[in-house]
Amino acid sequence: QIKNSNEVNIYSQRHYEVDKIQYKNFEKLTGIKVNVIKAGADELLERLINEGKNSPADLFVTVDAGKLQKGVGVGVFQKIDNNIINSNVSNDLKDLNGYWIPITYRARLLVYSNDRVSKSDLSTYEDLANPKWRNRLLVRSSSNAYNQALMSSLYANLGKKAAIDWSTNVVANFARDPKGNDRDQVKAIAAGQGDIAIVNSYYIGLLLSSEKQSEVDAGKAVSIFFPNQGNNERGTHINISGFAMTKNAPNKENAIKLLEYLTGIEAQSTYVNNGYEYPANPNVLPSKIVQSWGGFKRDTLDLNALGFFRNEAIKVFDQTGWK
Amino acid sequence: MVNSFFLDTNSLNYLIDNLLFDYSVNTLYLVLITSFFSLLLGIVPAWFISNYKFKFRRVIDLILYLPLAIPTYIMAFTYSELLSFTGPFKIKYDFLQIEVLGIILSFSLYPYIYSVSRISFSLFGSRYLEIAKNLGLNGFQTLFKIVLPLSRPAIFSGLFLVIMEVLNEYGAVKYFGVNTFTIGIFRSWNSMNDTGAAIQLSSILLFIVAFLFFIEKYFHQFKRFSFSKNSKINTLNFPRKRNLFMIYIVCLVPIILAFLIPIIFNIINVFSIFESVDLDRLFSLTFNSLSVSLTASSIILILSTYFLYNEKISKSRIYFYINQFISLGYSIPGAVVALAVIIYLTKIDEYFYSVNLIGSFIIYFIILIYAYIIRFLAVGKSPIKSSLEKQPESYDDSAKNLGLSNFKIFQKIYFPINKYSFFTALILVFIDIMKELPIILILRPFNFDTLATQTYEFAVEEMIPLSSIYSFMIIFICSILLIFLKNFLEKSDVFRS
Amino acid sequence: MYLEVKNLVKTYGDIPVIKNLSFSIEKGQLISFVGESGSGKSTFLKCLSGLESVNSGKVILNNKIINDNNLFVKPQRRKIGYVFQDYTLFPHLNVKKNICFNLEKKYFKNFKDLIKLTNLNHLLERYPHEISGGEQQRVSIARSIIREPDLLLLDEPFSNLDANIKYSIRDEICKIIKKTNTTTILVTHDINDVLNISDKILIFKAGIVQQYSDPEKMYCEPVNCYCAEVLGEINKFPKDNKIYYIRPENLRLVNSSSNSIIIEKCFFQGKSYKLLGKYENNIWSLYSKTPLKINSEVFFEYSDSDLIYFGDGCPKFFS
Amino acid sequence: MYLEVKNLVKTYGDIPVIKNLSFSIEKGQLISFVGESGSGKSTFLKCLSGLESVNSGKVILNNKIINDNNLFVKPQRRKIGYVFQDYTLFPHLNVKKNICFNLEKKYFKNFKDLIKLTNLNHLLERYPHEISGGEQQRVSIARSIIREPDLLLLDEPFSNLDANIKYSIRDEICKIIKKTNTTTILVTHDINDVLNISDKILIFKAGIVQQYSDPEKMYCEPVNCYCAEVLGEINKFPKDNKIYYIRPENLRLVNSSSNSIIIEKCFFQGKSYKLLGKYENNIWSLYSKTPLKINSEVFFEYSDSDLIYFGDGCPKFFS
Ligand SMILES: Nc1ncnc2c1ncn2[C@@H]1O[C@H](COP(=O)(O)OP(=O)(O)OP(=O)(O)O)[C@@H](O)[C@H]1O
Ligand SMILES: Nc1ncnc2c1ncn2[C@@H]1O[C@H](COP(=O)(O)OP(=O)(O)OP(=O)(O)O)[C@@H](O)[C@H]1O
Ligand SMILES: [Mg+2]
Ligand SMILES: [Mg+2]
Repeated sequence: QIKNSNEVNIYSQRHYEVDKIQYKNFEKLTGIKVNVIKAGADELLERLINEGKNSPADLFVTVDAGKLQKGVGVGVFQKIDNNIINSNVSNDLKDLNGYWIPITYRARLLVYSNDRVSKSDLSTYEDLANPKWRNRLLVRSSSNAYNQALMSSLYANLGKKAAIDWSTNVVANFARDPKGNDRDQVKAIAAGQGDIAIVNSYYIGLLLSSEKQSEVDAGKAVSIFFPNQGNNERGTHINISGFAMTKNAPNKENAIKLLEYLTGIEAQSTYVNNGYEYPANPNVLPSKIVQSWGGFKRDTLDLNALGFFRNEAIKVFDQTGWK
Repeated sequence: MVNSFFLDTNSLNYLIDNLLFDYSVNTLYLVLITSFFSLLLGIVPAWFISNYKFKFRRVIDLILYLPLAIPTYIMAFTYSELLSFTGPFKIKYDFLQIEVLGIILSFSLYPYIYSVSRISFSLFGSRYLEIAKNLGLNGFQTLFKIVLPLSRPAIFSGLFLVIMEVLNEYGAVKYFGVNTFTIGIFRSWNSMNDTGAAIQLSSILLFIVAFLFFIEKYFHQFKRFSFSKNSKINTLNFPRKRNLFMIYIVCLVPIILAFLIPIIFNIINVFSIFESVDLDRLFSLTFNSLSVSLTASSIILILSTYFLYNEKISKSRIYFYINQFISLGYSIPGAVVALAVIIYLTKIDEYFYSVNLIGSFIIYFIILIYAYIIRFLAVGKSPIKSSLEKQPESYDDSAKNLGLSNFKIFQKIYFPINKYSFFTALILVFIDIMKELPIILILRPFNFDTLATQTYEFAVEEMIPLSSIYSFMIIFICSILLIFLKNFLEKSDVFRS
Repeated sequence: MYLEVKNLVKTYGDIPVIKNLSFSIEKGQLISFVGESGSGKSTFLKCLSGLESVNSGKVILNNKIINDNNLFVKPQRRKIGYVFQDYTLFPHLNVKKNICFNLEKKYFKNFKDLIKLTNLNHLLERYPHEISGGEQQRVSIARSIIREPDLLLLDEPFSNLDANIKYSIRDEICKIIKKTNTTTILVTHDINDVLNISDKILIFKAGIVQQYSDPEKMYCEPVNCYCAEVLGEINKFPKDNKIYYIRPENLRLVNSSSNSIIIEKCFFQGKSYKLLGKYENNIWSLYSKTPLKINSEVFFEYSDSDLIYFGDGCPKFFS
Repeated sequence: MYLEVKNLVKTYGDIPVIKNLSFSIEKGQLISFVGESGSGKSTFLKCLSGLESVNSGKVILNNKIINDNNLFVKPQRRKIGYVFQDYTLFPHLNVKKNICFNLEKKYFKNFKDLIKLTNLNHLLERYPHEISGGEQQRVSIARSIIREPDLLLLDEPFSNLDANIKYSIRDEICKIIKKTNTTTILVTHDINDVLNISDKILIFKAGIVQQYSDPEKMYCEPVNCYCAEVLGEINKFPKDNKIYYIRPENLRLVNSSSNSIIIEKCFFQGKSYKLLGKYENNIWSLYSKTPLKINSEVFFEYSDSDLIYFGDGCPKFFS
């Protein structure tokens, strides 16, 4: 394997425009060229596994801690232990085992119709099982990784039986069969098909800043609610975007440099200003729109649990008929 | 791949116990709906275009191929947008999911049927139609009793492509929340981390398809048609006023629903983001797309021609079986093909990976093309096959008797006569690869983006407008190529419409 | 008048094929349509059946106009049986299904007899590419006769059949035609068929009808030398500064006479030997019971009543 | 021996078509291959040209084995001219290009003569679908003759041609064949052609050769009644408890004799009238110069030397 000191190779599940900007800035700063292949997390992991020690990849980045855990499980990553990086990111977002580095995170929260729901009706994820939401709840299909992560967190926090009961009742509350993406759930509220929905935080930002008036209207028709914020409650479910270093990374130093850069103040500001994610670096504030939603308490569950319990979560979905 | 097939996988048992039935029922239903509408949208216009002369016939003919260039997930997004509350009609009604999905899928898939039907209908000479008329069959009876039975193998091969596409469909199906077999495959792979189960599921799929395939062939082989010499041209008639109206309606329905609406939707989106388009990037993506598609589709054209021509002229059955076998690649989900290729190649030669970036670029480019060949040979074969089988055996008997080598027979007889189908095959494969997704995502070299990947990246982040310029570019390039080849063909084709 | 064709004109692009065709047929008659290869016989049949459009003219079948300048009855409605010259069969149907294709129930009763007549019994399950040329032709004949058409068009229906089966089919078809009183137009190159079975003969050349009358009249009193030649060999006989014609069978070979011919060729023809020789610069045919040596001289007699005279124009008329 | 076929066997699946075929041809001879429709004539020609594989047997052309159990010379290498029964032309080439298709330079010199012979001059630029059946057939003939093949196979080459052009082409082909000394196998149903131009006749039935000899011998001394029937009409003549056969032309009509026939039918045939009548339960044919009334009685004489006797088995041999 020829080591090429001027490069760093990334397998990326993230394909946002902001990433391009970050890598360009990094290149300007250090002269290290960033090469990227973008595809689904599982496909990339599979490619890593099969390429084995011949893999050209240095870093793997995904938007789901569960996938990082999966990679750790099959042994394709190595630990990262670097002071700068460690000091850059919030402690509660870090991997306890030191395999992966979070760079941003997003919350899976509730949105509700401004007209038909009052904020006081909302409280926790668990409360979504309440029959008062019958035919009012909107959510996308269980094939979606964000829903799977949410269910994993519930499973980890509450246990199997509670998860099944919850899912059963939630399915009973569905306003329609799951379909569409997160934006569509918000639009459906606007259309009056349902009253509350489970969505990712940054989609609201995207809707509100859309070029289309109709989408902005839809975004304005709903409000955001962070569940499980009460005193003895665990906080809102979050998930991270994070990097891991491959076991045989050919350009390890460059990779470390990149991670140092990406968790630093400058790059973290770039992330938040070009999207609606929350920064992993506690010293950086989210974007204006995101700030306007207010702060919230994060679920402090070990994010690896999102991977550990993924299988069980799927079974819960299937068993309870969440399509 | 093979090894993992024998792994004991818990989740497979789990899947079979809990979901397989649901998956199968959904899949079957979706396949039925899509097939029905694809046949309807493909055959009927092809029949009119092949038989009647009317204004705008050539333009309509051209446009009828183009919906193939619109990826199914774009089609799905477009229609769900149109039919949603935030769409122009502010529709509050929640449409049936699976039925609507089936129809929408048929919008992008019917060109497979249209293209083979066109070839088939314009190839068997007017003699059969004359006899049918003389024996008292009216237009519709002729269609059902003569034209369709004679085109059955051709249409079946188009239908095969449609069915395979539905079986492999992921984006649109997931978006519509319909749990099909492929969703099951990805679920067990992506979510349950069980590659073994995924492979077993797709093997089951493969076996079912292969089984259906061989059943059809088995019944079919007794009826291997041998067309009589079809030197009679199939003349175009002027339709009567009443029929003309119907013809326009029938041709315009797919054009409006499957092409105009999505393309207008697309163009509106393009305008809304036009200032932010990075033209340099657009051109480099276009160049990448073109280089992949042209390379792969040319190779596929050559290979499928080679195998089919050999089947045609050799009286042994070997090529027949080879051809059946290589078509099966189309029934394997693209992602599985891609991974299989990686596994296979890494096992063969580690040298592949021990080179620098440019080397690995070339190697991955080759791997990519290789995967495309495995997957899309069936698409290339379908039109060629339906054309070759219309040629009576007496052509190659005569040619052999006149001393032509097999290659020359191809060059001087079969190529000129079947030219139209070769170009159709090229177009179909080209378009398919232009918009292809899972394989290019996994197998592409570093920093290699194409129009399709860029479209997908925006689309998957629910930023359809931003993706529109790239999907528009795909359609645009396909149209240009289509117009170019069609003109070229029509100039040089003297003996057939 | 059962079938009446009036001033029919048909061109392919600029090429006139039928310049002006008018004739009529009584119900139940069998007409032979005779003409050179490429003279437009098949084209005419196609026009009759409605498969080719005519440029102008009128076709009346059974007192109903089926084609004129305003009206065009679709081929599907004409109920005209047509055996095509290339006897195309549907490749996806076996022999039986080809014959019974789109057949009304009431005609199934004819099936058995026709199969027997055309000797196709052992082939019913075969597909067209699995049977011989003559067998295909027979299937094609059976297919059009089984549905008892109002008008039957036969375009070289026997061209690929051996003599035995041909005679039996031909005679049988004649019987069927007479029994069912089916009007028939037969296109054939076999003069034997023409003379044997037709009620009337139509000789067609250069886009127009040359002669239309019954076989004996046609043979014995042809209107021009073309018609004379079509129905059998004829020798050109210059005499008294006029050009007469005489049929070879009217020349009697004798031991000596004032007329003699030097033999140039001698063919065995079964029933007799055919001699070719020169008589005043014209090649003549003659028949002889016995073979004769080449270059030997033969003498012949004739009776003046057998001489045919067309006027002076004819020999140049068609060359 | 120029062409030698030894023990050739050909089956389609289970159906035997050629059971055992052996014969040989001298260089330059023209052989007529005669048999019923569906008897396997075309199949045999296809086997010779290599387009169908044989089950077993040996074919030797010009002292070179071209087909036996071990060897199979590709059809492309055989240089055998073949006019197919369905005269297939290439649809994308015009007449001229069809004829000159894959033609070596040295044969272009034949082009003009052949075009004139086949009378295709005005059609050279037309495509196959724009010419008539007979014209297509002529193109097909020209295409195979132009390249001066080692062996010429003609499968019903004249079936769609009118008498005039047929005779001129036939005689011209004969001339060419004789001049170039081309060995030829002709499949035809026209007995006139067979008797006129062939050096030898091969009669084929039920998968085997029935008789193989020259025309006169075949006509006058057929080995069995099938062969006798093929070459011309023959009447069954029971006499002295034996069954004899006699050709109709050997029956002389006389004013009175001990042999008489009641006329049942009378056809005009140009040269003569053909009579059908009953003689001791057998339908007989006779020829007469004049027409005779139906149900009238005619008397005939014959000479014993014209009686043909095949032994007792024959009448039942083929029914
Ligand atoms: N589609 C066409 N375009 C132009 N010319 C044509 C077309 N079809 C036939 N012809 C010409 O019209 C003439 C008559 O053709 P037709 O088939 O009627 O002849 P035919 O009398 O049936 O001859 P044959 O006895 O050879 O079958 C021929 O000279 C032929 O070349
Ligand atoms: N592909 C085939 N499969 C099965 N049987 C066939 C096939 N081709 C021909 N036959 C049969 O073989 C026999 C001989 O066919 P062939 O074409 O050689 O006859 P032929 O002597 O040329 O007859 P014709 O004078 O009618 O053309 C026929 O009975 C036919 O039905
Ligand atoms: Mg004709
Ligand atoms: Mg034959």
